[in-house]
Amino acid sequence: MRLPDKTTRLEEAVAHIRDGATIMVGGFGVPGTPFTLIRELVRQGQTGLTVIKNDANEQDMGIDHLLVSGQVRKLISTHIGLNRRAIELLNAGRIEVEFCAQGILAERIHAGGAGLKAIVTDIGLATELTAGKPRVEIDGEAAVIETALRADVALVHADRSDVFGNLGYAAVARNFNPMMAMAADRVIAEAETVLPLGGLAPDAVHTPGPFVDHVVGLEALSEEYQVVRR
Amino acid sequence: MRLPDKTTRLEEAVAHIRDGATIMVGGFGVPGTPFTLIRELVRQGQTGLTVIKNDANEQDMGIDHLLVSGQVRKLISTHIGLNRRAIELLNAGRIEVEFCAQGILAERIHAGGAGLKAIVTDIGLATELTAGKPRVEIDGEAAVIETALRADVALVHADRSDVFGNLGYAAVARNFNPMMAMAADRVIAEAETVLPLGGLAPDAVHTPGPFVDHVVGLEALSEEYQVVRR
Amino acid sequence: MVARAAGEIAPGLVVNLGIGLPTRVVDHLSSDFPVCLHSENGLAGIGPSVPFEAADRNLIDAGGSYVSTIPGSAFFDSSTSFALVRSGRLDLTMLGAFEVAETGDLANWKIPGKFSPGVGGGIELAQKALRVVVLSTHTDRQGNPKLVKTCTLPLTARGCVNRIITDMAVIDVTPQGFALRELADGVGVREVEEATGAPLTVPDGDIPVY
Amino acid sequence: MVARAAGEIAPGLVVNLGIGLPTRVVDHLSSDFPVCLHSENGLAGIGPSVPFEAADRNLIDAGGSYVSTIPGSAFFDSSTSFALVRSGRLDLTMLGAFEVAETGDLANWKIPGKFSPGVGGGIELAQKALRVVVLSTHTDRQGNPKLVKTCTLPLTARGCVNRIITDMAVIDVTPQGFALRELADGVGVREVEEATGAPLTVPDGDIPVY
Repeated sequence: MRLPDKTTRLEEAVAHIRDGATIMVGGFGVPGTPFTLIRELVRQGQTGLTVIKNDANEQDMGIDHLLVSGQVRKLISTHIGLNRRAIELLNAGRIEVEFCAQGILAERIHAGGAGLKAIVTDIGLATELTAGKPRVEIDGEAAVIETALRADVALVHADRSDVFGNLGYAAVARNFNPMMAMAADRVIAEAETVLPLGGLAPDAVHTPGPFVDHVVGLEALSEEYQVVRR
Repeated sequence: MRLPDKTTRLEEAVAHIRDGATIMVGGFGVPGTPFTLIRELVRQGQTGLTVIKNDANEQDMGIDHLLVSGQVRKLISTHIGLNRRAIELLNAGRIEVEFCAQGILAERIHAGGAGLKAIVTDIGLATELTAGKPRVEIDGEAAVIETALRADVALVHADRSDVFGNLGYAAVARNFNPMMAMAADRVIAEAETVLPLGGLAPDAVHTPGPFVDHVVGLEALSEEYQVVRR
Repeated sequence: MVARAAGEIAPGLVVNLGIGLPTRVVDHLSSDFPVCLHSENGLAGIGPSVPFEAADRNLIDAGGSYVSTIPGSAFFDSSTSFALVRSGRLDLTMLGAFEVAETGDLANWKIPGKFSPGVGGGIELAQKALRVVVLSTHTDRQGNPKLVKTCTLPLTARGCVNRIITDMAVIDVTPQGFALRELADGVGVREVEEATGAPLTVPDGDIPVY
Repeated sequence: MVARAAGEIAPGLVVNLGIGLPTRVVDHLSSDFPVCLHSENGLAGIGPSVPFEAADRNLIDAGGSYVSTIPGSAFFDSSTSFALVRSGRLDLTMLGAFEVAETGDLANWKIPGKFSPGVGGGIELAQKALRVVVLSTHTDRQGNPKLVKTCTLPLTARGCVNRIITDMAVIDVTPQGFALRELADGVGVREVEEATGAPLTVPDGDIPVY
């Protein structure tokens, strides 16, 4: 038995995204955002996308490019406060934004990756974020049903990958990437280093290879990946 | 800032378990079963326990000792077929056994550790395992609500731990341990090696220290931990 | 029959081989064959079995056999392991059966009156693997057919079985019920029909033999 | 006020310091103080902040500041990070506020009419931390009280606030409503009462000053 090689060219991997697709994009701020995959998606120009991402990056970075190019119909996110342009587009009615509590977004994606239908939680019961969502009682206490989230394609950023798609993340660049890498019909991982089979110790793997469809090696890291001076 | 030391003597750690407690016990077969913590629990003799564990180990191993000693009132498990004595005790009505699909047990414990109320799944809809559980429709499809599981105390086995309780597991000894180590009010980890702070790389931690209350270093590994000749 | 079952494993798949007969399918794959074997206790990329003397106490498969890793293997927890099963990442599972109905219903975990020790991960494998192949004798020890119109035993999952490989034949579950695809060497169509408890669609012309 | 807030952190706790004022509380802890600081983007055991020149591009806190690790730090994903928050493992969080009601209701994420950029992890921190301390000016920029009988702004969580530390006083939320505990240096009881939009229980005798 030998594990297959999933290394794929950038253009080819991203070409699997269709107009109207729902895509998950890893990252929390800069760390873990797959800037190279996003740039290629901007270049290819698929439209009508629903994007699930923790935040909207900052202006001129990451998914802001997708917002500017008009490729995004809807954004499911937890906080877009660092991107003034995203706020303007939302206010102008040019994108729809659905907000979700951050950890509940993580668990809805986990549930999607785990093949569950939904989770039940009391988070946000006092807030408008749960308005209109179905309620249920668990042990006599009120709770809300939050449906699982899945995507057609997930774009994740890894520090390291072997050719089978076993992934390792660096520091807090992990964030939403592991859950997203389990919750999409097609998972595309960009990796700063691509290792041969056996290059990652089996107990040091953060995302197991069977969840990953394409490994795209990064030849250079653009300015977007670097330390941001504020 | 400095992280606190949670190393605890075996007797003292296990003494936190009360009569009537619900306890989770890690392990899938031999790997990952905290044999030393279980032996101490047998020695201390707390009774009326509800035990949540993937399997019932084998005769004269692991939680079989707790069954024989009559300390267990109820077992929540996925499969007890390798322990003939557990089957006899069940047939004799001396213990109650609640069966759960294996991955759903894992997710119910994950949900408990994640502070959720329940998960919603279509697993087991055709089986008696979901009989009597509340149904709900998600996107027009039938599903069952499986409540989250938490315990008073979780007993887990780690290959390595630092004194703060950051844990690392060996090979398939991981299994249910990471979920259980998040889903109990008090988590007791036995570890084959106890390292100083900094002994585990931050991105090689399988269970983060904030979830763990007590670290018990193992001085020697009993026969139960060894390779079983079948 | 086990060798025939190995033919179900196309290159590149993620496969879970159930306890018992299915486990032995791996012996019929070449060491260079590109496949990822999954074990529900937390391993993707199972390597060859290991004898007692060379075993790692922390490295068993879900059936309790000592196994090894191969380059690219990964360990993970039980939540992740079944996430893989339930979310459509398990291309194929091979399972045993007590009964398979012509609708694809599977019963393989409990016989009422006899004690059942629990289903383990069986429901999830049957219900969620993208393809379910049953590997079983054609009849039970009393000679009763295991392929039936309707299961009488408690179900594992509904409509989940795609193909049955037995000591007599390869039979697919189709919208029209059971369809004969191949015959074991030396077995005739009439024999298979008599050993099957539901109507069997038999193709025109030559039937491949394995 | 920030120094006083640091006094809330007992040895051995797991603590999340919200964005803004609360983040600065860490400057008032000694480098040897036993505490585990948590950042919701996936870090337990936050070390000192790091200047731009020495920053690791993959090591920020949830507010976007470059930070460091300490011996025993651990990285984890967002699911695990909020599992810690929601399951009772976060002993204390310090948050900002627009309004705190005498029932402990908190509003700190949205002002209707103004745009809100989303709540991030704020609901979960407020609703599930074992102890919630609000760190805030006593009144808003227009001089209106932030401590009120009933919140008029959209709630973050109900009945979650245990204590409020302001530039004027330390006030606890009790079953009887707001209770004055301490006064800032140079501030009188009458001043605090006038700046508070709900009844304030004032203790007999000397009131500690910070």
